[in-house]
Amino acid sequence: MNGLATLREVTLTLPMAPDMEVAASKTATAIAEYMKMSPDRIDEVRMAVIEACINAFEHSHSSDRQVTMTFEVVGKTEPEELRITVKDTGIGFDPETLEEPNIERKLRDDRKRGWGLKIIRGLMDSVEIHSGDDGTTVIMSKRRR
Amino acid sequence: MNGLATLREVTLTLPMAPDMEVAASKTATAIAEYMKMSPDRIDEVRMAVIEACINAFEHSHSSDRQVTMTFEVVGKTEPEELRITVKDTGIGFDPETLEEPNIERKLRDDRKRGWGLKIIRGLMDSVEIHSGDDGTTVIMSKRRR
Amino acid sequence: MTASSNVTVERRDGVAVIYTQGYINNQAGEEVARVAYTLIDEGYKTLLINLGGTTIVNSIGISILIVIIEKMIEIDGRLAFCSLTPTIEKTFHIMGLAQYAPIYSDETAALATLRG
Amino acid sequence: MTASSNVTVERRDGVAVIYTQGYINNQAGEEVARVAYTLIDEGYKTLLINLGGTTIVNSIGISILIVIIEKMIEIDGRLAFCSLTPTIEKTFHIMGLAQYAPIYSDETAALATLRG
Ligand SMILES: Nc1ncnc2c1ncn2[C@@H]1O[C@H](COP(=O)(O)OP(=O)(O)O)[C@@H](O)[C@H]1O
Ligand SMILES: Nc1ncnc2c1ncn2[C@@H]1O[C@H](COP(=O)(O)OP(=O)(O)O)[C@@H](O)[C@H]1O
Repeated sequence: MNGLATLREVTLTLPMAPDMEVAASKTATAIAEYMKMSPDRIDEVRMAVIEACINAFEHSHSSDRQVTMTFEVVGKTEPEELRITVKDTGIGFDPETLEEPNIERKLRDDRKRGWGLKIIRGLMDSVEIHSGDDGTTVIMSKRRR
Repeated sequence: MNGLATLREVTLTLPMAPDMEVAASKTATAIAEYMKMSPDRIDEVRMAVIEACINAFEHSHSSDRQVTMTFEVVGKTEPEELRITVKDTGIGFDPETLEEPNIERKLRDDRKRGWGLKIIRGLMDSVEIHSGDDGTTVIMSKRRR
Repeated sequence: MTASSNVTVERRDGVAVIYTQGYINNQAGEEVARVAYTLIDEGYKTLLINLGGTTIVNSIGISILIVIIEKMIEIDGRLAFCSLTPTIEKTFHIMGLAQYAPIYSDETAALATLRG
Repeated sequence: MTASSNVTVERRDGVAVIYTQGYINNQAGEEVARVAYTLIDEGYKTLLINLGGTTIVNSIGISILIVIIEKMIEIDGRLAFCSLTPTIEKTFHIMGLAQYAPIYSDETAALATLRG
Protein backbone atom coordinates (compact mmCIF):
# COMPACT_ATOMS: atom_id res chain seq x y z
CA MET A 1 0.00 0.00 0.00
CA ASN A 2 2.85 2.40 -0.87
CA GLY A 3 3.58 3.49 2.69
CA LEU A 4 0.00 4.23 3.62
CA ALA A 5 -1.04 3.53 7.19
CA THR A 6 -4.43 3.36 8.84
CA LEU A 7 -4.57 6.55 10.88
CA ARG A 8 -8.06 5.96 12.28
CA GLU A 9 -10.38 3.01 12.20
CA VAL A 10 -14.04 3.09 13.13
CA THR A 11 -16.29 0.03 13.10
CA LEU A 12 -20.07 0.10 12.85
CA THR A 13 -22.39 -2.87 13.15
CA LEU A 14 -25.92 -2.33 11.88
CA PRO A 15 -29.06 -4.44 11.76
CA MET A 16 -30.40 -5.17 8.28
CA ALA A 17 -33.51 -3.09 8.66
CA PRO A 18 -35.23 -0.26 6.83
CA ASP A 19 -33.45 3.09 6.98
CA MET A 20 -30.41 1.71 8.79
CA GLU A 21 -28.45 2.50 5.61
CA VAL A 22 -29.09 6.16 6.39
CA ALA A 23 -27.45 5.78 9.80
CA ALA A 24 -24.48 4.13 8.09
CA SER A 25 -24.22 6.95 5.58
CA LYS A 26 -24.20 9.52 8.38
CA THR A 27 -21.36 7.79 10.16
CA ALA A 28 -19.48 7.76 6.85
CA THR A 29 -20.21 11.46 6.44
CA ALA A 30 -18.90 12.19 9.92
CA ILE A 31 -15.60 10.41 9.26
CA ALA A 32 -15.24 12.01 5.84
CA GLU A 33 -15.87 15.43 7.39
CA TYR A 34 -13.31 14.66 10.07
CA MET A 35 -10.72 14.10 7.34
CA LYS A 36 -11.87 17.27 5.57
CA MET A 37 -13.01 15.62 2.36
CA SER A 38 -14.77 18.12 0.08
CA PRO A 39 -18.58 18.22 0.42
CA ASP A 40 -19.24 16.90 -3.11
CA ARG A 41 -16.98 13.92 -2.55
CA ILE A 42 -18.53 13.26 0.84
CA ASP A 43 -21.91 13.19 -0.83
CA GLU A 44 -20.66 10.60 -3.31
CA VAL A 45 -19.35 8.45 -0.47
CA ARG A 46 -22.69 8.77 1.26
CA MET A 47 -24.55 7.47 -1.77
CA ALA A 48 -22.10 4.58 -2.28
CA VAL A 49 -22.51 3.57 1.37
CA ILE A 50 -26.27 3.56 1.01
CA GLU A 51 -26.05 1.29 -2.04
CA ALA A 52 -23.58 -1.10 -0.44
CA CYS A 53 -25.73 -1.40 2.69
CA ILE A 54 -28.92 -1.95 0.75
CA ASN A 55 -27.24 -4.71 -1.22
CA ALA A 56 -26.25 -6.48 1.98
CA PHE A 57 -29.73 -5.93 3.47
CA GLU A 58 -31.57 -7.17 0.39
CA HIS A 59 -29.40 -9.80 -1.19
CA SER A 60 -27.17 -11.38 1.44
CA HIS A 61 -29.85 -13.49 3.20
CA SER A 62 -27.45 -13.64 6.12
CA SER A 63 -28.81 -15.35 9.19
CA ASP A 64 -27.41 -12.85 11.68
CA ARG A 65 -29.10 -9.96 9.82
CA GLN A 66 -26.13 -7.72 10.54
CA VAL A 67 -23.77 -5.68 8.45
CA THR A 68 -20.34 -4.79 9.75
CA MET A 69 -18.71 -1.71 8.34
CA THR A 70 -15.21 -0.44 8.81
CA PHE A 71 -14.17 3.11 8.06
CA GLU A 72 -10.43 3.54 7.74
CA VAL A 73 -8.77 6.87 7.39
CA VAL A 74 -5.64 6.06 5.45
CA GLY A 75 -2.59 8.17 4.72
CA LYS A 76 1.14 8.57 5.25
CA THR A 77 0.80 11.07 8.08
CA GLU A 78 -2.18 13.14 7.01
CA PRO A 79 -5.55 11.66 5.93
CA GLU A 80 -5.40 10.89 2.21
CA GLU A 81 -8.09 8.34 1.63
CA LEU A 82 -11.23 6.92 3.22
CA ARG A 83 -11.50 3.15 2.88
CA ILE A 84 -14.89 1.65 3.68
CA THR A 85 -15.52 -2.06 4.10
CA VAL A 86 -19.07 -3.38 4.07
CA LYS A 87 -19.29 -6.98 5.16
CA ASP A 88 -22.13 -9.45 5.46
CA THR A 89 -22.06 -13.17 6.27
CA GLY A 90 -24.68 -14.09 3.70
CA ILE A 91 -24.90 -16.35 0.68
CA GLY A 92 -22.51 -14.41 -1.52
CA PHE A 93 -22.63 -13.97 -5.30
CA ASP A 94 -20.32 -13.95 -8.26
CA PRO A 95 -19.72 -10.38 -9.40
CA GLU A 96 -18.05 -11.69 -12.60
CA THR A 97 -21.21 -13.19 -13.97
CA LEU A 98 -23.38 -10.12 -13.41
CA GLU A 99 -24.54 -8.43 -16.55
CA GLU A 100 -23.64 -4.75 -16.75
CA PRO A 101 -26.90 -2.80 -16.59
CA ASN A 102 -27.76 -0.75 -19.65
CA ILE A 103 -30.42 1.93 -19.79
CA GLU A 104 -31.78 1.02 -23.25
CA ARG A 105 -32.32 -2.55 -22.20
CA LYS A 106 -33.67 -1.61 -18.77
CA LEU A 107 -36.26 0.65 -20.38
CA ARG A 108 -37.72 -2.41 -22.11
CA ASP A 109 -36.96 -4.92 -19.39
CA ASP A 110 -39.44 -5.74 -16.62
CA ARG A 111 -36.65 -5.64 -14.07
CA LYS A 112 -35.45 -2.06 -13.81
CA ARG A 113 -33.14 -2.78 -10.88
CA GLY A 114 -29.51 -3.83 -10.95
CA TRP A 115 -27.75 -0.44 -10.73
CA GLY A 116 -26.24 -0.52 -7.25
CA LEU A 117 -22.77 -1.85 -8.06
CA LYS A 118 -22.46 0.31 -11.17
CA ILE A 119 -23.29 3.39 -9.12
CA ILE A 120 -20.83 2.40 -6.39
CA ARG A 121 -18.07 1.91 -9.00
CA GLY A 122 -18.93 5.20 -10.64
CA LEU A 123 -18.87 7.21 -7.42
CA MET A 124 -15.88 5.70 -5.61
CA ASP A 125 -12.24 5.82 -6.70
CA SER A 126 -11.74 2.09 -6.32
CA VAL A 127 -13.97 -0.85 -5.46
CA GLU A 128 -13.10 -4.47 -4.66
CA ILE A 129 -15.65 -7.21 -4.07
CA HIS A 130 -14.83 -10.45 -2.29
CA SER A 131 -17.73 -12.83 -2.19
CA GLY A 132 -18.16 -16.50 -1.42
CA ASP A 133 -20.08 -18.98 0.67
CA ASP A 134 -19.21 -17.13 3.84
CA GLY A 135 -20.57 -13.82 2.63
CA THR A 136 -19.65 -10.67 0.81
CA THR A 137 -17.14 -7.96 1.54
CA VAL A 138 -17.12 -4.77 -0.48
CA ILE A 139 -14.04 -2.59 -0.02
CA MET A 140 -14.36 0.84 -1.53
CA SER A 141 -12.08 3.85 -1.33
CA LYS A 142 -12.30 7.52 -1.98
CA ARG A 143 -9.37 9.91 -1.91
CA ARG A 144 -9.75 12.99 0.20
CA ARG A 145 -9.64 15.09 -2.97
CA MET B 1 -37.85 -3.53 31.71
CA ASN B 2 -41.68 -3.45 31.66
CA GLY B 3 -42.11 -5.22 28.34
CA LEU B 4 -39.61 -3.11 26.43
CA ALA B 5 -37.64 -4.85 23.71
CA THR B 6 -34.60 -3.78 21.75
CA LEU B 7 -36.00 -2.99 18.32
CA ARG B 8 -32.68 -1.98 16.76
CA GLU B 9 -29.12 -2.22 17.94
CA VAL B 10 -26.18 -0.46 16.36
CA THR B 11 -22.61 -0.82 17.59
CA LEU B 12 -19.81 1.64 16.96
CA THR B 13 -16.16 1.19 17.86
CA LEU B 14 -14.06 4.32 17.85
CA PRO B 15 -10.40 5.09 18.43
CA MET B 16 -9.65 7.39 21.35
CA ALA B 17 -8.45 10.27 19.25
CA PRO B 18 -9.25 13.94 18.80
CA ASP B 19 -12.62 14.69 17.22
CA MET B 20 -13.73 11.06 17.16
CA GLU B 21 -16.39 12.07 19.71
CA VAL B 22 -17.96 14.13 16.94
CA ALA B 23 -18.25 11.05 14.74
CA ALA B 24 -19.89 9.23 17.66
CA SER B 25 -22.33 12.08 18.19
CA LYS B 26 -23.32 12.00 14.53
CA THR B 27 -24.07 8.30 14.64
CA ALA B 28 -26.18 8.96 17.74
CA THR B 29 -27.96 11.74 15.88
CA ALA B 30 -28.66 9.46 12.93
CA ILE B 31 -30.25 6.80 15.15
CA ALA B 32 -32.23 9.37 17.12
CA GLU B 33 -33.50 10.87 13.86
CA TYR B 34 -34.42 7.41 12.66
CA MET B 35 -36.64 7.00 15.72
CA LYS B 36 -38.06 10.49 15.18
CA MET B 37 -36.86 12.01 18.41
CA SER B 38 -37.50 15.75 18.53
CA PRO B 39 -34.59 17.94 17.39
CA ASP B 40 -34.02 19.52 20.81
CA ARG B 41 -33.83 16.14 22.49
CA ILE B 42 -31.52 14.84 19.77
CA ASP B 43 -29.24 17.76 20.45
CA GLU B 44 -29.15 16.89 24.14
CA VAL B 45 -28.25 13.30 23.31
CA ARG B 46 -25.51 14.56 21.02
CA MET B 47 -23.94 16.61 23.79
CA ALA B 48 -24.17 13.74 26.30
CA VAL B 49 -22.47 11.41 23.82
CA ILE B 50 -19.67 13.89 23.32
CA GLU B 51 -19.10 14.12 27.07
CA ALA B 52 -19.19 10.36 27.61
CA CYS B 53 -16.70 9.79 24.78
CA ILE B 54 -14.34 12.48 25.97
CA ASN B 55 -14.35 10.95 29.44
CA ALA B 56 -13.35 7.58 28.04
CA PHE B 57 -10.72 9.20 25.79
CA GLU B 58 -9.20 11.28 28.57
CA HIS B 59 -9.59 9.34 31.76
CA SER B 60 -9.77 5.63 30.97
CA HIS B 61 -6.09 5.07 30.14
CA SER B 62 -7.22 1.93 28.36
CA SER B 63 -4.48 0.10 26.53
CA ASP B 64 -6.54 -0.68 23.44
CA ARG B 65 -7.41 3.01 23.01
CA GLN B 66 -10.89 2.10 21.82
CA VAL B 67 -14.38 2.98 22.90
CA THR B 68 -17.28 0.69 22.09
CA MET B 69 -20.70 2.24 21.90
CA THR B 70 -24.05 0.59 21.56
CA PHE B 71 -27.15 2.41 20.43
CA GLU B 72 -30.34 0.55 21.25
CA VAL B 73 -33.73 1.66 20.06
CA VAL B 74 -36.04 0.35 22.75
CA GLY B 75 -39.81 0.10 22.84
CA LYS B 76 -42.79 -2.22 22.96
CA THR B 77 -43.45 -2.14 19.23
CA GLU B 78 -42.64 1.47 18.33
CA PRO B 79 -39.40 3.25 19.31
CA GLU B 80 -39.82 4.76 22.76
CA GLU B 81 -36.34 5.23 24.07
CA LEU B 82 -32.75 5.46 22.89
CA ARG B 83 -30.31 3.65 25.17
CA ILE B 84 -26.65 4.40 24.63
CA THR B 85 -23.82 2.44 26.20
CA VAL B 86 -20.29 3.85 26.18
CA LYS B 87 -17.71 1.33 27.24
CA ASP B 88 -13.97 1.46 27.76
CA THR B 89 -11.60 -1.15 29.15
CA GLY B 90 -9.57 1.31 31.16
CA ILE B 91 -8.67 1.80 34.80
CA GLY B 92 -12.14 2.68 36.02
CA PHE B 93 -13.12 5.08 38.82
CA ASP B 94 -15.51 5.32 41.70
CA PRO B 95 -18.36 7.64 40.77
CA GLU B 96 -19.54 7.65 44.42
CA THR B 97 -16.47 9.44 45.69
CA LEU B 98 -16.57 12.21 43.11
CA GLU B 99 -17.38 15.62 44.44
CA GLU B 100 -20.36 17.30 42.78
CA PRO B 101 -19.00 20.30 40.88
CA ASN B 102 -20.23 23.66 42.04
CA ILE B 103 -19.87 26.89 40.12
CA GLU B 104 -18.99 29.11 43.11
CA ARG B 105 -16.18 26.81 44.09
CA LYS B 106 -15.01 26.30 40.52
CA LEU B 107 -14.74 30.04 40.03
CA ARG B 108 -12.11 30.13 42.79
CA ASP B 109 -10.59 26.75 42.13
CA ASP B 110 -7.62 26.25 39.80
CA ARG B 111 -9.28 23.20 38.30
CA LYS B 112 -12.33 24.39 36.39
CA ARG B 113 -13.05 20.95 34.91
CA GLY B 114 -15.20 18.19 36.31
CA TRP B 115 -18.56 18.94 34.67
CA GLY B 116 -18.95 16.05 32.23
CA LEU B 117 -20.95 13.64 34.36
CA LYS B 118 -23.15 16.39 35.76
CA ILE B 119 -23.96 17.53 32.23
CA ILE B 120 -24.67 13.97 31.09
CA ARG B 121 -27.02 13.45 34.06
CA GLY B 122 -28.73 16.76 33.39
CA LEU B 123 -29.31 16.10 29.71
CA MET B 124 -30.30 12.42 29.69
CA ASP B 125 -33.40 10.89 31.30
CA SER B 126 -31.42 8.24 33.14
CA VAL B 127 -27.75 7.43 33.59
CA GLU B 128 -26.05 4.39 35.10
CA ILE B 129 -22.31 4.05 35.59
CA HIS B 130 -20.59 0.72 36.12
CA SER B 131 -16.89 1.07 36.72
CA GLY B 132 -14.17 -1.20 38.02
CA ASP B 133 -10.77 -2.61 37.28
CA ASP B 134 -11.88 -3.83 33.88
CA GLY B 135 -13.10 -0.44 32.76
CA THR B 136 -16.11 1.81 32.70
CA THR B 137 -19.53 1.44 31.15
CA VAL B 138 -21.91 4.36 31.04
CA ILE B 139 -25.49 3.49 30.12
CA MET B 140 -27.66 6.49 29.38
CA SER B 141 -31.19 6.71 28.08
CA LYS B 142 -33.39 9.31 26.53
CA ARG B 143 -37.07 8.86 25.79
CA ARG B 144 -38.22 9.70 22.30
CA ARG B 145 -40.25 12.58 23.74
CA MET C 1 -51.51 21.88 -5.12
CA THR C 2 -52.01 18.24 -4.15
CA ALA C 3 -49.94 17.06 -1.27
CA SER C 4 -48.99 13.67 0.08
CA SER C 5 -46.25 12.88 2.56
CA ASN C 6 -43.24 13.44 0.32
CA VAL C 7 -44.50 14.60 -2.99
CA THR C 8 -46.36 17.71 -4.13
CA VAL C 9 -47.48 18.82 -7.57
CA GLU C 10 -47.98 22.12 -9.32
CA ARG C 11 -49.70 22.28 -12.65
CA ARG C 12 -47.97 25.01 -14.61
CA ASP C 13 -49.45 25.75 -17.98
CA GLY C 14 -49.17 22.40 -19.73
CA VAL C 15 -46.27 21.16 -17.64
CA ALA C 16 -46.86 19.36 -14.36
CA VAL C 17 -44.06 19.80 -11.85
CA ILE C 18 -43.56 17.11 -9.20
CA TYR C 19 -41.66 18.21 -6.11
CA THR C 20 -39.98 15.60 -3.95
CA GLN C 21 -38.95 15.98 -0.35
CA GLY C 22 -36.30 13.94 1.45
CA TYR C 23 -34.83 10.52 0.78
CA ILE C 24 -36.09 8.85 -2.41
CA ASN C 25 -36.10 5.17 -1.48
CA ASN C 26 -38.58 2.59 -2.76
CA GLN C 27 -41.59 4.04 -0.90
CA ALA C 28 -40.89 7.61 -1.99
CA GLY C 29 -40.13 6.43 -5.54
CA GLU C 30 -43.47 4.68 -5.67
CA GLU C 31 -45.18 7.77 -4.41
CA VAL C 32 -43.61 9.82 -7.20
CA ALA C 33 -44.75 7.16 -9.70
CA ARG C 34 -48.33 7.21 -8.39
CA VAL C 35 -48.44 10.98 -8.69
CA ALA C 36 -46.96 10.79 -12.21
CA TYR C 37 -49.58 8.27 -13.36
CA THR C 38 -52.37 10.43 -12.01
CA LEU C 39 -51.00 13.37 -14.01
CA ILE C 40 -50.70 11.22 -17.13
CA ASP C 41 -54.32 10.16 -16.63
CA GLU C 42 -55.25 13.83 -16.41
CA GLY C 43 -53.70 14.26 -19.86
CA TYR C 44 -50.30 15.71 -19.00
CA LYS C 45 -47.62 14.72 -21.51
CA THR C 46 -44.82 16.81 -20.06
CA LEU C 47 -43.67 16.12 -16.54
CA LEU C 48 -40.87 17.80 -14.66
CA ILE C 49 -39.52 16.24 -11.47
CA ASN C 50 -37.97 18.91 -9.29
CA LEU C 51 -35.52 17.19 -6.94
CA GLY C 52 -34.60 20.39 -5.10
CA GLY C 53 -35.93 18.98 -1.82
CA THR C 54 -33.99 15.74 -2.11
CA THR C 55 -30.37 15.20 -1.15
CA ILE C 56 -30.31 11.39 -1.14
CA VAL C 57 -31.74 8.81 -3.47
CA ASN C 58 -31.08 5.11 -3.69
CA SER C 59 -30.96 2.94 -6.77
CA ILE C 60 -34.27 1.30 -5.93
CA GLY C 61 -35.95 4.71 -5.94
CA ILE C 62 -34.25 5.59 -9.22
CA SER C 63 -35.36 2.29 -10.78
CA ILE C 64 -38.92 3.37 -10.15
CA LEU C 65 -38.22 6.65 -11.92
CA ILE C 66 -37.08 4.58 -14.91
CA VAL C 67 -40.54 3.04 -15.00
CA ILE C 68 -41.97 6.54 -15.35
CA ILE C 69 -39.56 7.32 -18.19
CA GLU C 70 -40.65 4.13 -19.96
CA LYS C 71 -44.28 5.14 -19.56
CA MET C 72 -43.61 8.65 -20.93
CA ILE C 73 -41.88 7.17 -23.99
CA GLU C 74 -44.91 4.93 -24.52
CA ILE C 75 -47.32 7.86 -24.57
CA ASP C 76 -44.92 9.97 -26.59
CA GLY C 77 -44.54 12.38 -23.70
CA ARG C 78 -41.54 13.88 -21.99
CA LEU C 79 -40.04 13.58 -18.53
CA ALA C 80 -37.36 15.97 -17.32
CA PHE C 81 -35.55 16.58 -14.04
CA CYS C 82 -34.31 19.76 -12.41
CA SER C 83 -32.46 20.97 -9.31
CA LEU C 84 -30.34 17.86 -8.72
CA THR C 85 -27.45 17.76 -6.29
CA PRO C 86 -24.12 17.18 -8.07
CA THR C 87 -24.05 13.56 -6.81
CA ILE C 88 -27.56 12.76 -8.02
CA GLU C 89 -26.75 14.33 -11.38
CA LYS C 90 -23.54 12.29 -11.60
CA THR C 91 -25.51 9.16 -10.73
CA PHE C 92 -28.04 9.84 -13.47
CA HIS C 93 -25.16 10.20 -15.91
CA ILE C 94 -23.51 6.99 -14.68
CA MET C 95 -26.77 5.21 -15.39
CA GLY C 96 -27.29 6.85 -18.76
CA LEU C 97 -30.63 8.20 -17.58
CA ALA C 98 -29.72 11.66 -18.74
CA GLN C 99 -30.07 10.52 -22.40
CA TYR C 100 -33.74 9.76 -21.88
CA ALA C 101 -34.70 12.45 -19.44
CA PRO C 102 -33.02 15.82 -19.75
CA ILE C 103 -31.61 17.43 -16.62
CA TYR C 104 -31.95 21.17 -16.04
CA SER C 105 -30.18 23.22 -13.42
CA ASP C 106 -33.38 24.79 -12.13
CA GLU C 107 -37.08 24.99 -12.74
CA THR C 108 -36.98 28.23 -14.71
CA ALA C 109 -34.48 26.80 -17.18
CA ALA C 110 -36.47 23.58 -17.42
CA LEU C 111 -39.81 25.27 -18.06
CA ALA C 112 -38.34 27.63 -20.65
CA THR C 113 -37.06 24.67 -22.68
CA LEU C 114 -39.97 22.31 -22.11
CA ARG C 115 -42.52 24.92 -23.18
CA GLY C 116 -40.35 26.38 -25.95
CA MET D 1 -12.88 43.10 12.84
CA THR D 2 -10.05 40.80 13.89
CA ALA D 3 -10.30 37.27 12.65
CA SER D 4 -8.65 34.02 13.64
CA SER D 5 -9.73 30.54 12.66
CA ASN D 6 -12.84 30.23 14.80
CA VAL D 7 -13.27 33.48 16.57
CA THR D 8 -13.99 37.00 15.39
CA VAL D 9 -14.53 40.21 17.30
CA GLU D 10 -16.52 43.36 16.81
CA ARG D 11 -16.01 46.34 19.03
CA ARG D 12 -19.39 47.93 19.49
CA ASP D 13 -19.43 51.10 21.47
CA GLY D 14 -17.97 49.98 24.80
CA VAL D 15 -18.99 46.34 24.42
CA ALA D 16 -16.74 43.88 22.62
CA VAL D 17 -18.64 41.05 20.97
CA ILE D 18 -16.83 37.75 20.42
CA TYR D 19 -18.31 35.52 17.72
CA THR D 20 -17.55 31.82 17.76
CA GLN D 21 -17.80 29.43 14.86
CA GLY D 22 -18.22 25.65 15.11
CA TYR D 23 -17.39 23.19 17.85
CA ILE D 24 -16.08 24.74 21.07
CA ASN D 25 -13.64 22.13 22.35
CA ASN D 26 -10.44 22.87 24.24
CA GLN D 27 -8.64 24.50 21.30
CA ALA D 28 -11.57 26.71 20.37
CA GLY D 29 -12.18 27.52 24.04
CA GLU D 30 -8.58 28.63 24.39
CA GLU D 31 -8.90 30.75 21.31
CA VAL D 32 -11.93 32.50 22.79
CA ALA D 33 -9.96 33.04 26.01
CA ARG D 34 -6.97 34.52 24.16
CA VAL D 35 -9.25 36.92 22.31
CA ALA D 36 -11.01 37.83 25.57
CA TYR D 37 -7.71 38.61 27.31
CA THR D 38 -6.62 40.83 24.43
CA LEU D 39 -9.87 42.77 24.74
CA ILE D 40 -9.44 43.07 28.50
CA ASP D 41 -5.93 44.40 27.89
CA GLU D 42 -7.41 46.93 25.49
CA GLY D 43 -9.57 48.12 28.39
CA TYR D 44 -12.89 46.43 27.64
CA LYS D 45 -14.84 45.63 30.79
CA THR D 46 -17.96 44.32 29.07
CA LEU D 47 -17.68 41.28 26.85
CA LEU D 48 -20.46 39.52 25.02
CA ILE D 49 -19.86 36.05 23.58
CA ASN D 50 -22.23 35.44 20.69
CA LEU D 51 -22.55 31.66 20.27
CA GLY D 52 -24.82 31.91 17.22
CA GLY D 53 -22.24 30.12 15.06
CA THR D 54 -21.83 27.24 17.50
CA THR D 55 -24.05 24.21 17.80
CA ILE D 56 -21.78 22.00 19.89
CA VAL D 57 -19.59 22.67 22.88
CA ASN D 58 -17.91 20.28 25.23
CA SER D 59 -17.32 20.64 28.94
CA ILE D 60 -13.61 21.26 28.44
CA GLY D 61 -14.43 24.22 26.21
CA ILE D 62 -16.94 25.51 28.75
CA SER D 63 -14.41 25.16 31.58
CA ILE D 64 -12.21 27.59 29.72
CA LEU D 65 -15.12 30.00 29.49
CA ILE D 66 -15.35 29.78 33.29
CA VAL D 67 -11.78 31.05 33.46
CA ILE D 68 -12.90 34.11 31.51
CA ILE D 69 -15.82 34.66 33.90
CA GLU D 70 -13.41 34.47 36.84
CA LYS D 71 -11.17 37.01 35.18
CA MET D 72 -14.09 39.37 34.50
CA ILE D 73 -15.16 39.16 38.16
CA GLU D 74 -11.57 40.03 39.17
CA ILE D 75 -11.51 43.20 37.08
CA ASP D 76 -15.07 44.03 38.06
CA GLY D 77 -16.22 43.61 34.50
CA ARG D 78 -19.09 41.71 32.94
CA LEU D 79 -19.32 38.72 30.64
CA ALA D 80 -22.58 37.79 28.93
CA PHE D 81 -23.65 35.24 26.33
CA CYS D 82 -26.19 35.41 23.54
CA SER D 83 -27.69 33.28 20.77
CA LEU D 84 -27.30 29.89 22.46
CA THR D 85 -28.94 26.73 21.16
CA PRO D 86 -31.50 25.36 23.65
CA THR D 87 -29.09 22.57 24.61
CA ILE D 88 -26.18 24.89 25.28
CA GLU D 89 -28.44 27.14 27.31
CA LYS D 90 -29.71 24.16 29.29
CA THR D 91 -26.11 23.07 29.88
CA PHE D 92 -25.16 26.51 31.19
CA HIS D 93 -28.11 26.30 33.57
CA ILE D 94 -27.16 22.78 34.70
CA MET D 95 -23.72 24.14 35.55
CA GLY D 96 -25.04 27.25 37.27
CA LEU D 97 -23.05 29.40 34.84
CA ALA D 98 -26.11 31.46 34.09
CA GLN D 99 -25.90 33.04 37.58
CA TYR D 100 -22.51 34.55 36.81
CA ALA D 101 -22.90 35.34 33.15
CA PRO D 102 -26.31 36.43 31.92
CA ILE D 103 -27.73 34.76 28.82
CA TYR D 104 -29.62 36.77 26.21
CA SER D 105 -31.66 35.43 23.35
CA ASP D 106 -29.90 37.58 20.76
CA GLU D 107 -27.33 40.27 20.35
CA THR D 108 -29.79 43.14 20.17
CA ALA D 109 -31.35 42.17 23.50
CA ALA D 110 -27.91 41.67 25.02
CA LEU D 111 -26.53 45.02 23.90
CA ALA D 112 -29.64 46.89 25.00
CA THR D 113 -29.23 45.55 28.54
CA LEU D 114 -25.44 45.66 28.76
CA ARG D 115 -25.30 49.27 27.62
CA GLY D 116 -28.43 50.33 29.53
N1 LIG E 1 -24.09 -8.33 -0.53
C1 LIG E 1 -24.60 -9.12 -1.49
N2 LIG E 1 -24.91 -10.42 -1.23
C2 LIG E 1 -25.41 -11.23 -2.18
N3 LIG E 1 -25.64 -10.81 -3.44
C3 LIG E 1 -25.37 -9.54 -3.79
C4 LIG E 1 -24.83 -8.63 -2.84
N4 LIG E 1 -24.65 -7.44 -3.45
C5 LIG E 1 -25.05 -7.59 -4.71
N5 LIG E 1 -25.49 -8.85 -4.93
C6 LIG E 1 -25.98 -9.43 -6.20
O1 LIG E 1 -25.62 -8.56 -7.25
C7 LIG E 1 -26.77 -8.13 -7.96
C8 LIG E 1 -26.58 -6.74 -8.49
O2 LIG E 1 -26.56 -5.81 -7.42
P1 LIG E 1 -26.76 -4.28 -7.71
O3 LIG E 1 -25.93 -3.89 -8.86
O4 LIG E 1 -26.49 -3.55 -6.44
O5 LIG E 1 -28.28 -4.10 -8.13
P2 LIG E 1 -29.63 -4.50 -7.37
O6 LIG E 1 -29.32 -4.49 -5.90
O7 LIG E 1 -30.58 -3.46 -7.76
O8 LIG E 1 -29.98 -5.86 -7.89
C9 LIG E 1 -27.92 -8.28 -6.99
O9 LIG E 1 -29.14 -8.42 -7.63
C10 LIG E 1 -27.50 -9.53 -6.23
O10 LIG E 1 -27.83 -10.68 -6.95
N1 LIG F 1 -14.40 6.60 31.53
C1 LIG F 1 -13.73 6.96 32.64
N2 LIG F 1 -12.66 6.26 33.06
C2 LIG F 1 -11.99 6.63 34.18
N3 LIG F 1 -12.33 7.71 34.93
C3 LIG F 1 -13.38 8.45 34.55
C4 LIG F 1 -14.15 8.13 33.39
N4 LIG F 1 -15.14 9.04 33.29
C5 LIG F 1 -15.01 9.89 34.32
N5 LIG F 1 -13.95 9.54 35.10
C6 LIG F 1 -13.47 10.22 36.33
O1 LIG F 1 -14.51 11.07 36.79
C7 LIG F 1 -14.04 12.42 36.87
C8 LIG F 1 -15.17 13.39 36.55
O2 LIG F 1 -15.51 13.32 35.18
P1 LIG F 1 -16.35 14.47 34.53
O3 LIG F 1 -17.47 14.82 35.43
O4 LIG F 1 -16.74 14.03 33.18
O5 LIG F 1 -15.40 15.73 34.45
P2 LIG F 1 -13.95 15.89 33.76
O6 LIG F 1 -13.88 14.92 32.65
O7 LIG F 1 -13.93 17.30 33.32
O8 LIG F 1 -12.96 15.62 34.85
C9 LIG F 1 -12.87 12.47 35.93
O9 LIG F 1 -11.99 13.51 36.26
C10 LIG F 1 -12.28 11.09 36.09
O10 LIG F 1 -11.47 11.04 37.23
